[in-house]
Order: sequence, then structure tokens, then C-alpha cells
Amino acid sequence: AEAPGTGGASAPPAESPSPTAGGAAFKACMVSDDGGFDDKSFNQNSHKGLLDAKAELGIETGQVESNSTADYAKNIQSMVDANCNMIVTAGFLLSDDTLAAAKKNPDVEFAIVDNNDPKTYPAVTNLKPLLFNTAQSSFLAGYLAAGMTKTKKLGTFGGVKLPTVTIFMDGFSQGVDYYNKQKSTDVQVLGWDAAKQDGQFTGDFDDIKGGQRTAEGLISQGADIVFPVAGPAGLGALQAAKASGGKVNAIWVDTDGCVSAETYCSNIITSVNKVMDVAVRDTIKAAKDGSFSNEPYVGTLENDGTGLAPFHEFDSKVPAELKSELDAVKADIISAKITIESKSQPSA
Amino acid sequence: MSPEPRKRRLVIPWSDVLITIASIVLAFIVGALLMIFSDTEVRSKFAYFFARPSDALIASWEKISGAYAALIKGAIGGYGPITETTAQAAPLICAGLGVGLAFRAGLFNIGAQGQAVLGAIVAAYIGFTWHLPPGIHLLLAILGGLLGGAFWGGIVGWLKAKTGAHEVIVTIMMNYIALGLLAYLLTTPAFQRPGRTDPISPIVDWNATMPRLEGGQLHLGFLLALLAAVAVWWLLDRSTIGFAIRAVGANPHAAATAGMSVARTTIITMFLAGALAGLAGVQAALGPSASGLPVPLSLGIVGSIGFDAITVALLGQSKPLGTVLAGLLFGALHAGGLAMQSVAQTPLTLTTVLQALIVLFVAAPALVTKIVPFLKPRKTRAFGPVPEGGLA
Amino acid sequence: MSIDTVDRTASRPEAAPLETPGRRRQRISTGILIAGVGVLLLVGLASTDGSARFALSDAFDEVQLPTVTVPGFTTVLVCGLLCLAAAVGYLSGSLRGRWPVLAGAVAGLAVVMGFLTWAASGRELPFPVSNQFAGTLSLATPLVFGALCGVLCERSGIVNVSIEGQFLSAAFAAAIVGSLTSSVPAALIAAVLAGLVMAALLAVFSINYLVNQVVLGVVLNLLAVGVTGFLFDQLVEPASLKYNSAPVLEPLPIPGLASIPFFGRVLFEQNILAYLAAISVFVVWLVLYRTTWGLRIRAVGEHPEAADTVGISVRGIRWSAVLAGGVFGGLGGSFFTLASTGSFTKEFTVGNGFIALAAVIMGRWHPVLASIMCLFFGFVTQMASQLQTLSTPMPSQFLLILPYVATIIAVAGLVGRVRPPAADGIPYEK
Amino acid sequence: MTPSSPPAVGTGLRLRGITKRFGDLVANDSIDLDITPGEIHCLLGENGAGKTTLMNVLYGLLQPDDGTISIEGVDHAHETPKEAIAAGIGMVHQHFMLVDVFTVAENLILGREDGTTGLLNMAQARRHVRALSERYGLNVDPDAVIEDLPVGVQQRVEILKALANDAKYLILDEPTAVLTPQETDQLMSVMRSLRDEGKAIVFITHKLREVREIADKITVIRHGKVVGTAKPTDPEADLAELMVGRAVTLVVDKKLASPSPEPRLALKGVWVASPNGTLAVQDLDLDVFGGEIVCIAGVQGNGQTELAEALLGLIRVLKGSIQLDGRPLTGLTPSETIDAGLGFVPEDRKQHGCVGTFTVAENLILNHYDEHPYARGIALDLSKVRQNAAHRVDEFDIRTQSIESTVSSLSGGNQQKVVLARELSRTLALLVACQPTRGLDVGAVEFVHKRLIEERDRGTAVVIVSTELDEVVALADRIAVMYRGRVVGIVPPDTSREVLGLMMAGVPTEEALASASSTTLAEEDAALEASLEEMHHES
Ligand SMILES: Nc1ncnc2c1ncn2[C@@H]1O[C@H](COP(=O)(O)OP(=O)(O)OP(=O)(O)O)[C@@H](O)[C@H]1O
Ligand SMILES: Nc1ncnc2c1ncn2[C@@H]1O[C@H](COP(=O)(O)OP(=O)(O)OP(=O)(O)O)[C@@H](O)[C@H]1O
Ligand SMILES: [Mg+2]
Ligand SMILES: [Mg+2]
Repeated sequence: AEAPGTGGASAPPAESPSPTAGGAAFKACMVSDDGGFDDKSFNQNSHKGLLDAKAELGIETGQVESNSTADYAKNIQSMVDANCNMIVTAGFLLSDDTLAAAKKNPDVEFAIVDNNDPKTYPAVTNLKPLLFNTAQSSFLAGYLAAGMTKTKKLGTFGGVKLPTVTIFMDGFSQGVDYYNKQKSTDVQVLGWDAAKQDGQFTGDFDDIKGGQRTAEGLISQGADIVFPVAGPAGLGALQAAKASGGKVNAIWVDTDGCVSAETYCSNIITSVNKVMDVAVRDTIKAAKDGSFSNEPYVGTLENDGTGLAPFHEFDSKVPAELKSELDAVKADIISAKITIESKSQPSA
Repeated sequence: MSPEPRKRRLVIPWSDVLITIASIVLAFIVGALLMIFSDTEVRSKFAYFFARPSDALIASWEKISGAYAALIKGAIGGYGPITETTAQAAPLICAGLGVGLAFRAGLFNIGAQGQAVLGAIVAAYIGFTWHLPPGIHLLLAILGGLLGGAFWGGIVGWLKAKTGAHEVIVTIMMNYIALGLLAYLLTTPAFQRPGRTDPISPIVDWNATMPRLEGGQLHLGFLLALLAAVAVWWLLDRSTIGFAIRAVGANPHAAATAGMSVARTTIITMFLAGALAGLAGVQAALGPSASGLPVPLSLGIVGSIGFDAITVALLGQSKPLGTVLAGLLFGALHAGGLAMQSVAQTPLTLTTVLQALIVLFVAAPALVTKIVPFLKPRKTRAFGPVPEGGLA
Repeated sequence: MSIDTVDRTASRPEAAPLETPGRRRQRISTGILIAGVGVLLLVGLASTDGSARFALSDAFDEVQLPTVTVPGFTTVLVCGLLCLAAAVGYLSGSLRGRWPVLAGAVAGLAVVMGFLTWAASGRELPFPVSNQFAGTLSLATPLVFGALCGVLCERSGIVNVSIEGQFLSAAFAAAIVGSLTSSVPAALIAAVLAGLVMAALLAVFSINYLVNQVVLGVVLNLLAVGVTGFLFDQLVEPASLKYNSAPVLEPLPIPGLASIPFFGRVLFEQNILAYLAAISVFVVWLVLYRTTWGLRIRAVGEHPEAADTVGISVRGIRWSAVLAGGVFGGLGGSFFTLASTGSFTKEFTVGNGFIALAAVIMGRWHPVLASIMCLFFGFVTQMASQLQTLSTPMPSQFLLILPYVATIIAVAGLVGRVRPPAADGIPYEK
Repeated sequence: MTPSSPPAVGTGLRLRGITKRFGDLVANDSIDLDITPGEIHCLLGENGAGKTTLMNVLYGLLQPDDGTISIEGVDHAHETPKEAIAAGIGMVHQHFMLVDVFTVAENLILGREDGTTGLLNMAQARRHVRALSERYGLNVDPDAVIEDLPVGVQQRVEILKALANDAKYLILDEPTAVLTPQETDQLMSVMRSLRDEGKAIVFITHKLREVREIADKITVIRHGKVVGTAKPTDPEADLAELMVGRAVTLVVDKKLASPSPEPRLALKGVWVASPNGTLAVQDLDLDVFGGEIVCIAGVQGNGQTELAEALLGLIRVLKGSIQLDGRPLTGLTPSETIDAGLGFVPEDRKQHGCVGTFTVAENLILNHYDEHPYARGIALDLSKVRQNAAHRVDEFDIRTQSIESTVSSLSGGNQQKVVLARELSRTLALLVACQPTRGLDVGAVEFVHKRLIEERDRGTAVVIVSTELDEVVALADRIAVMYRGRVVGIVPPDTSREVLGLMMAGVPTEEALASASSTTLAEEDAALEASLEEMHHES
């Protein structure tokens, strides 16, 4: 049933026939990993894709959150049992179980978000990996940040050391390196050592306060732009930037920070978009339309599966010159003139 | 008065049973209220409750009955769900036995989580690295996991015995350390799946996977959990080690005066408790998931088994039979919770609330008998074997 | 002839008390510990090159203090030798009077100094000293509140394992009420009330229904996780702008003091909760040791029957102490919301309540000692985080568990056996 | 209110028809009692008779199921101790009601703090303690921490606490159980002066000698009922019979010892430190022969407990050697000394003697549970455990509902029997018994003494640590008096109480013998009888 208008009215709404879903019933479902749909990260973004698809396509949906790794197989099965036509699973942790379920249920279409190694999949025709080469967009972010910094120091940190996290940090630091090479500058990235493939982590995606302290640590070393890759814990970094009173700004990840963390918009230069919601929605749409393919989807700068979000309040502060350089760099990445090295990149 | 050696026979403590049932019912009622209160849609109908109460009542009823029906169906509605319950219960029982055994020796083992993580690490490592014949491989993997957990628990016992370090502090810290260790190992080549950069291990060999009965989730793990319960019962009630454990737990001064070594008993107890919690980790690492294969080692491998185990041990009054029953109850709640979530779209966190409320009510029988007056108050206080005196 | 008149001091045993086995064990383990660290430092000499720099100011501070540079090798060597010297003192048992304390302090400083120099020498970045202290205080603030909550409860004989649950509920309440009212005071009050509700649950079940207190604490934590999580899922998350955007606390520099170089920035530019925490330590100490109520709290936690026989209501005092603890639990919880982003996330107190509990035990149920333990934990955690930035050879995962390892080492090596209030955890039946 | 009862209306404290039940057990069964100012009223009764319960009712700690309390003609229903205190009642409890980690002054002001500011005024509290202790001649340091004080001094603090409220009615529940003869004498003189000030004192004790020495009135309670009153001049045997309900042999019946030619236990230059780090036993030499009882007498806290625990191996011996039948005991753990043939009856049966939540059967094998025949490998043979229990319960007449009852459900006397039954059920080389009869009633004491002597006669070396002079004198073949960690002297059992008392205060044997007026027990008893006669004639 539809939720009645909330006017605080104590009068009952008029009885209305519940709207019936138009067309043939198509059901798209989703299974989270143990982060849950409120992880402010890939689970949540993918989930948004599901909700968008529901709103746009008028389809039925189902969803189940996993509590622990032992739940995955069962939860996927429960979605199969709920007669879902398409099941999206979120995260590399579900890869084995998604593959097994796809093999077992050839009539159901599957998609898996952020599973970094599609080559391990044999030819399963009903399973589509959704991947994002966020190293590309992070490269742009790094270039941008290097061009914007006054202190010649940038900071980044992650939540937990996972490839889906460090890919951002790799791209970011290579973007900075590229800038340094081009301009013969000496901008430093604190918090990520690309050679050692190790850096700064809060150890936890939930620890907002920890994210704040970590960012403050980077700031104390002189970083004037921070790049948190830590889900909710990254919010702490936004707070640290805000508290600096304009001296420090941030670049957000996954979603457009000016939308998802509106209050901090004045400190967010831009965001590295990882457009999972669109990818999920499009995949569901394709499945509904009968044009599903198991071809891996890789979000890139080229197909706008990842990229920089608008500058919003920084639009006027980013020099036009830098903007045009960014466009050029973007074109170079797309044309593979610039290659980005990150072992965390999707290899599809 | 010449006392006859009284024949032992199993007396069913009916008032305990009734109070437990009443507690479960009360917990579900509170859970229902929470559901109604937090559901925007249902609440909006209460806004015009006096104009048309039927709307609000029907919506509430639908919400509650939908959720609980799904919960119950998912827990015990058929062979599939029931075996799912046993699969969920098995690690809870094992870890609960570990916590309970320590309780009996007067030790608060908050560290079942870390011990289970260690158990899972070792079991999975043996499971995917070694390639041995059927039977032997599984046996070695299980033993390895037991030893891993025992080692982690044993450290706590040893520190407590040798330096007096408080086991509550040490177990809490050891949980974090175990998790950090797992996080580190999963970035090393020895543990990573070849060709992958994700912190995920290779799949455990088929030979090291616990066999299961076709058609459901009933697997060797549940049998192991029951065996562990019997073993713990025998150990506590029928062996000299258990005698010493109970004596040290009940009165360490008297135990020491009678020649028992409190230090040694502490170490042995924590070692055994760690092994039991390690067995829970083994279940997580080697137990088949719904797809038949164990889940690969990853950061969340043991979920929150070690923490849930504390409530299991408490509800089971640190006794083996009680622990099995409590483990089954919470296993059913977990299994049903997942179904409730997928069928009735009610958040999984509700089962956490229910779990807490059930233990809370069972722990305070006086409150339950006050709310449900026709129940006879039981004589003994709840949780007899839990060490009194807290953090002494 | 009375007993007192035939006192024969000649036959008195030596006045100086002998070393008890416990003391001896602790002395030896402390000695071994310090020696171990000293040896590690000397081993570390092999990988110490260049000099280590310590920045006294943060990069953006208005007043820039100089960066101190020390020679790496020499400093580590001296620190290592100091540790060994102190260790020899401990192990030989020749230290008497104030000397063990002094040697301990020297060794402690040498450990920190030596370790930091080793880690920072040859790095591009200096070790940021002022941020180290600022981070320590920020980490310690909620822990101190939690520890005070624990101290008050346990001094009255009620074990409080549910500090974490109090934190979580208070943080949740602060987020909701702060969002709905956009008022910091309202959010603080809500947090305190939530802390009080959790404390009241602890009190009613432990004091009136005699439920085993550790059981209860574990269950209350679970309840807090469940209820806040469920409400978050059902209520808050769908409307996070309405329910999850509380205002945040601004730093309140204390005029004058805040402009003292170094210390002003570190100590006197805090938010209200940090000041409150510092004041609370003193207040709780004062209450426990200098007031009637405190005397009664301690009496009830040590020997409730004795208190009862002099006409003190054991239940009443315990209730009041637990509720007072709840106030601090609530304040501590509010820190996670209000001293940060103003928003709540499920289980975002990440075990701080348990760390506070550990601090209570390590601090021997004394408000000041427990708070020092909170600072210790905060110090190590912050240091581990800073060292990640410096890109030291240690893997980040190891640095993340360093605080926990350090706590175990401190508990096992330095604190040893502790004696809780005699009636701690024992329900009082009448 | 019946004006026919002896004291005039409006004076004193009267209990009428007090009944108190604990479940099915009637602890007080319609008890009437009158307490008159200026009198010392002794309550006598065996363990569990209901004396403490009655006093707790009076003090507001327990609520009676029936009956009334009136004070000076006014009915009182004390629901809390606070109300009782306000009504002028003070009580020294059977178990110490002192907060161990507090100072004397803190203990004294607890519950009676100056309420106006909420702040503690310790300076005033200290002055108050000094004033009080001066006034009653009970010397205590206000800043001493309770746990550092000897029990005797702790007892004084308890009394000061009761007096601090200006109590008019003072209840003393077994205050002398832990005192030396001299301390007891001191307490009695304080009691007399309080009586002479016009206070009413209720005095509970199991020691008939004390009752006869100080009582103005005696009421005997048995099974919760008042069974009669007695006069202080009545012979001890009559009092005992009234208490227990049957004739009791008060004199220990024992044959002359026939000690073994060689000492079985030999201590040479033994030094022991107590767990809190003070030197408790210094350079102690002692030989104990098989078939003799050596009693270690001394004021509590002079190293006896530590000596006993060192024999057991519970605390380490710093220097010196202990040998049992030529084999060294030094350095052994308790389980090893137990295996070597040591039987140990600890001082505190509840804390150290048994595990309260364990069954009687389990407690009866507590220190040899892992031996034949109870254990095979690590398996316990429960049928053997039960057989043993049934046997011991019969043999030692342990009053318990069943062998599966928990020991905590037994009375103190029966708990002690469980400990004794366990220790005496093996062949022993050495028996160490600490305070074997503390707090037991005469009936139980009689039984315990009999068993100890039987053990002696079996050829075991028996060491008894006791602060109870009557017991020491009755049981010992030789008495070793300990003072501050050393043996002051070893004397025969017919040494007078006064000499022993002096030795317990540290006076060397010769000096003590020289300065004491009467030299044998018989003379001393005669003196007591004479003084009682005199008192009787006066009144
Ligand atoms: N709290 C209680 N609950 C149940 N029964 C009790 C309780 N307190 C005392 N009793 C019972 O009341 C009886 C009287 O006990 P009480 O302590 O008054 O004896 P007493 O005369 O003081 O003995 P003693 O000489 O050993 O001190 C005991 O036998 C005991 O069974
Ligand atoms: N809480 C209780 N419930 C039931 N019975 C009790 C309780 N407390 C004491 N009793 C009874 O009290 C009796 C003795 O209790 P009490 O505490 O007076 O022993 P005690 O003081 O150690 O004895 P004694 O003075 O003889 O050494 C036992 O028979 C026991 O059954
Ligand atoms: Mg008694
Ligand atoms: Mg008594």
C-alpha cells in the first residue's frame, strides 16, 4: 500500500485502490554482504540502483541483508526461492556463492558488484560482473588536488586495506605523480605509499571519530586536501576539513559528496563517482527488456561508469586552466595515452 | 538421620520451562511494539487511530504477524528450515560451551570471538593448503582449528595464572588482535586466492569440508557440537579435571587449601574453552554453506558468533544441556531472522533485540512472574553457575 | 597488667616489610619487560639512520614552533641503555623507596622516546608532537567518561559491562534529538537521559531483581545494539536529514590560556565535553573520597552488610551511584555524535565502552588512575595512527593492533593482580 | 502490655511473642525477653538456636513475622537499623561489620556523617574517635586502616561504633570469640562500667566461664524457644545441659599421651612471610612427636596461621627446614604435602575448608578426589564417592538432609564435621587443625575434641592452633605459645591461664611464672568460684 500523505492529519485518508504494478511482473532482488545496505558504500549505492529501478520501471523488488559470511549462499537461495528474475549481489565476498547459484539456476539472471576478478568465472551466461575502474577517476582527482594544493601536501586514508579501497589511493597518487612530472613540482601524498602498497587506515569503516582523527593527523603534517576512502568513517575527514575553517578541503568518493553529505559541500572540491546505482539500474533494465548479457561491465571514464562529480561550490575556485588540463588528461586516459598501474584495477 | 545415596533422576524443572516460554513470549511482544513504533506507515495510521482504529490495528497486525510468521517458518517450518537452524546453532553451541566452561571456573571469557577467529584461520589454512585423503584431511583441519583456539585461550589463561592479568581485559584485547591478525594474513600470498588481490582465501578442499545430509543443512558440525556438549558434560560432572574446575570456580581458596593448583586449573580451563570456541571457528571455516562448499576465509568469517556465545552460555546457565537448548533457540532466531528479512522485509536487527530481551527476562524470573502472575516463582535464582562477584 | 605494658619491641620482626610473592612477581615481570624493550631498541639500532624530527606545531597553526631534530642512532642507543639500566635495577631488587617509581618513569619515557626516534628517524616527515597530544586527548575523552561511569558503578558494587551500550544509546539519542531540535544542549540532555535509562535498566535488574551483573551487562549491550540498529534501519536511515544531522560542538578556546605556545593549542582549545571530562575526573574523585555520599558508595561496594547495619540503604546508594554513572556514560556517548559529525552510524562506538572497562580495572577502580589508563590507551592509539602517516617499515595492520598489544603488555607486565571492591558484582539480598 | 511482668512499665526494652520464620524453619518461636538498664543479660543457646536472629529482629535487620517490641513503654516497629539506632539500640555483630579498607575514623562516622554540607569532616571524626576511646578506655588509632589491625582491636572499633551513637541498649553478639583472655577481661571491665552507667547490655557467648563471670541475668534459648533462665552461680554443667537439652561432658576425657620415640614433625629455623609481606614466623624450632598433641597458643595474628599454611605448603618457607618422618616438606605444594600424610583443618571453614556450593559428598573428597578409589585416570567413580560419603556421614554423625545437599545448607558445626571427616578419613602422619571449634556449641565441641584425641591415639602428630585457652588447656599434651612469630616457650598443659596470658603477651616463660599469682588451673578455677559465691551473697 502507498504511504498516505503525512500532514499530521488525524483524518483517515480516502480509501484508494492500491496501484497495481503495470505490465508483466518482473522481480529484481539484491543481497548485501555483511556490511549491510546502510554501509554508505557499495552496498548502499547498489541498493540505490535497485530502488531507482523499482521507481523507474515499476518492477517488484526483494532484498536481503547478510549478517555473516555464512549467510550468503542461503540468502541468494532465498531470493531464488522468492522467484526473483534477476539477483544482484554486492561485493567480492559473494563471488563463490553467486557463481554457484548462477550455475544452479540458469533461468535467473545474476549480477555481482565489485568482484574484481571476472576471469575466474568460466563461461556462465547468466552472470554479469559489474566493475569500476575508479583508478582512472582517482587519477583525475589526484591531478586536480595536486593543482589545487597550496601546501604541496595531500592526504589520503582508507577504511580497511581492500583492493576496492586501495584502487582509489593508487589512482590518486599516480595522478599526483603525473602532475609532478608535467609541472616539475613536488607535491607529496601522505597516507599512501604506492611502492609499498601500504598506508594509512582507520581499520574500520564505521569509526567516524577515528576517520576524523586520522584526517587531523594528515592535516597536522600539512595536507590541505584530504581524500578519505573509508565509507562513513570518511565523514570524519569532512568534519576535520570543515573545522579547519577553509584551510583544508576534501575530495569525496563513491557518490557526489555534495548530495550524500550535503552539509559538507563547501569543503568538497569534487567527488570520485563510482556510478554503481546506474550500472545496477541499467543491468536490471536490460534484464527486464530481455537484453541481458554476461559481458562484464567495467565502469570507466569513457562510459561514465566512474568520473569526477561536478565541482559545485568550487566551480569558481578551480582555475579554468586546470579544468581544461583535466579534460585533456581524461582524454589521454581514455585513449590509453596515460596508463595507470594498479594491481587493484579490474582486469576485464 | 542416615542419608541414603539419593538416586539421580532427571527432574524436569517445569517452572523454569514455563518461565523461559513466558520470557520468549514477552520478548516477542516487546519486539512487536518496537516494530509498530518504528514503522512509519503503521505509525501514520495510528495518527488517526480514534477516527478509524481498524486501519491502525489491521496494519499493525499485518506487520507483526507477517514478520513473526516468516520468522517462525524460517526457523522450524520444515526440514530445510530446521536443518538451517541446526547449522546456525552448531557454532553457537560450541562457542557457548567455551564461554560456559570458563564461567564454571570463575573466568569471564569474553574472548570466544578471537578464539573462534583463530580456529577458523588454522582450520581454513589446513583446509585449502594441504591436500590430503578424505577423512584425514577433515580430521586434521578440525584438530588444527581446535588447537588454534586453544592456543589463543591458553595465552589468556597463562597470563592470568602467571601475572594476574585480568582475563576480561586480556580477552577483549585478544579479540582485536585476532581480527588484526586475520586482516594481515589475508593480505599475504599464503592466504590469498591466487590471482586475486581481494582479502579472500582459496576455497577449502572438498576433503576438508564437513559432510552434510543431502536436502538440507544438517552437517557434521551439528553432530560435533552435540558431541562437544556431551564431552563438556562428562568433563565437568564425571572427571577429576572438571571437579577441579568447578571447585576453583566456586571457591578458589578452598580449592587451593585442598591442594588444587588454581593457576594450573585456570590455564587448563582457558585452553579448553579456547578449543571449544575454536571449534566454532572450525564450523565457520569448514561447514558447508547452502551451496555445499564452505565459505572462504575472509574478515567476517565468524560473524558475531563469539559475542552471541556469551548470551548462549548465560541463557544455558553454563550447563551443557542448557547451552545446547539456548544455542538451538538462538540458531532458530538467526535462521528465522534471515527469512523474516527476505520475506517480510523486517530488519535483521530485530532478532538482536529479541535475543537480548529473552535473556533479560529469563535472567529476572521475578520480573516475569510479576508480569505473568499465574506462574509460580521459582526458588533458585537464575544463572547459578555464573560466577558471582563479577570482575574479581 | 594490660597487654600494652608488656610490649617488647626487642622481639619485633624487622620493621621493613618483606617483598610479597605478588610484588616480587610484578617487579620481575616489570624488569623483564623493560629489559625486553631495551634490547629491542638496541636491535633497532641496526635500522636507525639519519635523524628524527619532532614537530612541535601542526602545519596550520598560527604560531609555528620550531621542529626539534635529534640524532637517531645516539638517542635510540641512550634510550635503550636507560631501559637496560632500569631493568637491572628492577631485576636485582636493589631499588628502594622512591627509586622504583623513578626508574619506572625514566624507563617509560625512554621507551616512548626511543621507539618514536627509531620510527621517525630517516623519515621525510617529522613526528607531529602537538597532534599526538591533541589526538590522545580526543581519544581519551569518551574513554574517561566511560571509565568514570564504570568507577562509580563498581565502587558501589555493581559491575558495569554495559558502558558500551550506554555509549551507543546516548550517541543515538544525541543524534536524533540534536537533529530534531538543532540544539546542542538538547542533544546533550537527551544523551544524558539515554545514559540514565540504560543505567536504570542496569540498576533495576541488578539491584532489585538480583540478576548476575555481568550477564546483565552483556545483554544490555546487545539490547542497545539491537534497538539502536533496528530504529536506525526502520526510522533514521530512510529520513537521515531529519533524524541524523545533529549540530556539532565547536571548540571553546579558553581566553588567555589558549595562547600559551604548544600547551594552549593542545589543552585549552577543546570542546565542552573535553573540559567536562577533565572536570569530571576531579569531581568524581572529590565525591568518592571527600563526601558523605562517596564514603557510603565505597562502603556499600566493600561491605554492604556493614553499611546496612549502620542504617544506610544499600539499594538506595547503589541506585544513586549507578545513575550517576549513567550521566557520565551518556556524556561519553554524546561525544561520538556531537564531537564529530553529528550523525549516528550503527555500532560506531567501535568497542570504546570495553576499552573504558579495561581502564577501570587497570586503574584499580580509582577515578584518576583509570583516567590515566584512558590517556595511555589514547596515546598509543594515536601514536600508531601517526606512524602510519610517517610510512614506517611496520605494516599498517600491525600498527592498528598496537594499542591492544600494548594494553596486554601493560596489564601483564606492569599492573598485575588488582583488587576490586570486595562486594563488586555480588547482589545484595536482604 | 501486661503490667504484671517484673520491670516497671516504661522502663527497659521488651520483646513479646517475637516469631521469625525462614521458610519452614521457625528460628524464633514466640520469644519474650526483657532487657533492663543497668543489667548485663546473657543469651545462651547452641548453634542455630536463634540468638542472632532475635537480635537482628530487635535491630531492624529482620522483620518479625509476629510479636512486638516496646521501648520504655512505647511500641516500636523497627523496619530498618536506622530506626533502631534512633531508638537507642547499638549492636556489635557476630561477624565484623567493618569496612576493611577504611580507617577507623571512616568506619566510625559511616552512616552518621554530618549531613549538612555533604562533605566529610575527617578532622572532626578523628577527634570524635579519640574522645570516645579515651572515655571508654578502648585505645584505637583513628587513622589506622582496619585490615591492618589485629582482630582484638577491630573488635574494639566495633564496640566504639555501637557506643558512638550513645546507645542505651547494647547488643554484643559473640564479641569474645576472637579475643585473648586479657582482651576478654578488658572487654568485661568495659561492659561493667557501661552497665554501671545505666546501659542495658545483651551479651551472647558460647563460653560458659564468661557468662558466669559477668551475667546479671541468663536466658537460654533452644530451637527458637526460651527454655528457661539461669543464675550465674549455676554450675557450668547445668547451663550446658539447659542449652543442649542433654548432659554434656565438659571435661575432655583423655589418656596420657604415649609419644613416639622420635619426633615425626621437625621444624628447624623456619622463617615465613605472610602474603602481605611482613615476616610472620621467625627462626622457629619445634618438634612434634607421634601420638601427642601440641597446641599452639597465642593471640591471633602472631604467625600461627602462617605457620600452619607454611606446613601445608600454601605459602613459601623463606628459610629453614620442615621434615615429616625424615622427609622434607619444605618446597612442596599443598597437594604434595597432603600426599605426604598431612591432614589440614583450616581456620575458616567457609572460606578455606569447603566449597559451599558443592555437595557433602564432593566436599568429603575435596583433597583426594584424584586418587584411588575415587578416580580412575581422569574419570571420577561416582559410586565410590557416594559410598564414602554415606560412610562418613554415619561415622561423624553429620546432620544433613542427604549426601547430595550442598554444604552451605549445613550449620556451622556440621560444616566443621564435614571438614574433619574428610581429613580424618585417611591415614595421617600429621594433623594440623586451626581453631577447630571456633563458634561451635558445647555439643559440637565435645565431639570434635573426642575425634582429635582419637587421632592422637592413633600415633599421628597433632598440631592444634587455637586462641581458645580452655581448648588449649583441655587438649594439649604440650603447649607452645607463639608471640610475634616466635615460640615464647613450651609449657605443660596445667599451666595457669594467667601465665599463659602473660606468655601470649610476649613475656618469657620464667618471668611469667615468676610474676603470676596463682600457678595452676585448679587454683584459678577455685578463685573464680569464690568470687561468684561472693557476688551471690552480695545480691
Ligand atoms: N537468612 C536466613 N535464612 C534462612 N534461615 C536462617 C537465616 N538466618 C538464620 N537462619 C536460621 O535460623 C536459625 C537461627 O539462626 P541464628 O543465626 O539466629 O542462630 P544463633 O543462635 O545465633 O547461632 P550461633 O550460635 O551459631 O550464632 C539457624 O539455625 C538458621 O537455620
Ligand atoms: N540463606 C539461607 N537459606 C537457607 N538456610 C540458611 C540460609 N542461611 C543460613 N541457613 C541455615 O542456617 C544454618 C546455619 O547458618 P549460620 O549462617 O547461622 O551458620 P554459622 O553461623 O556458620 O553456624 P555456626 O554459628 O554454628 O558456626 C544452616 O542450617 C542453614 O541451613
Ligand atoms: Mg551462626
Ligand atoms: Mg549467632
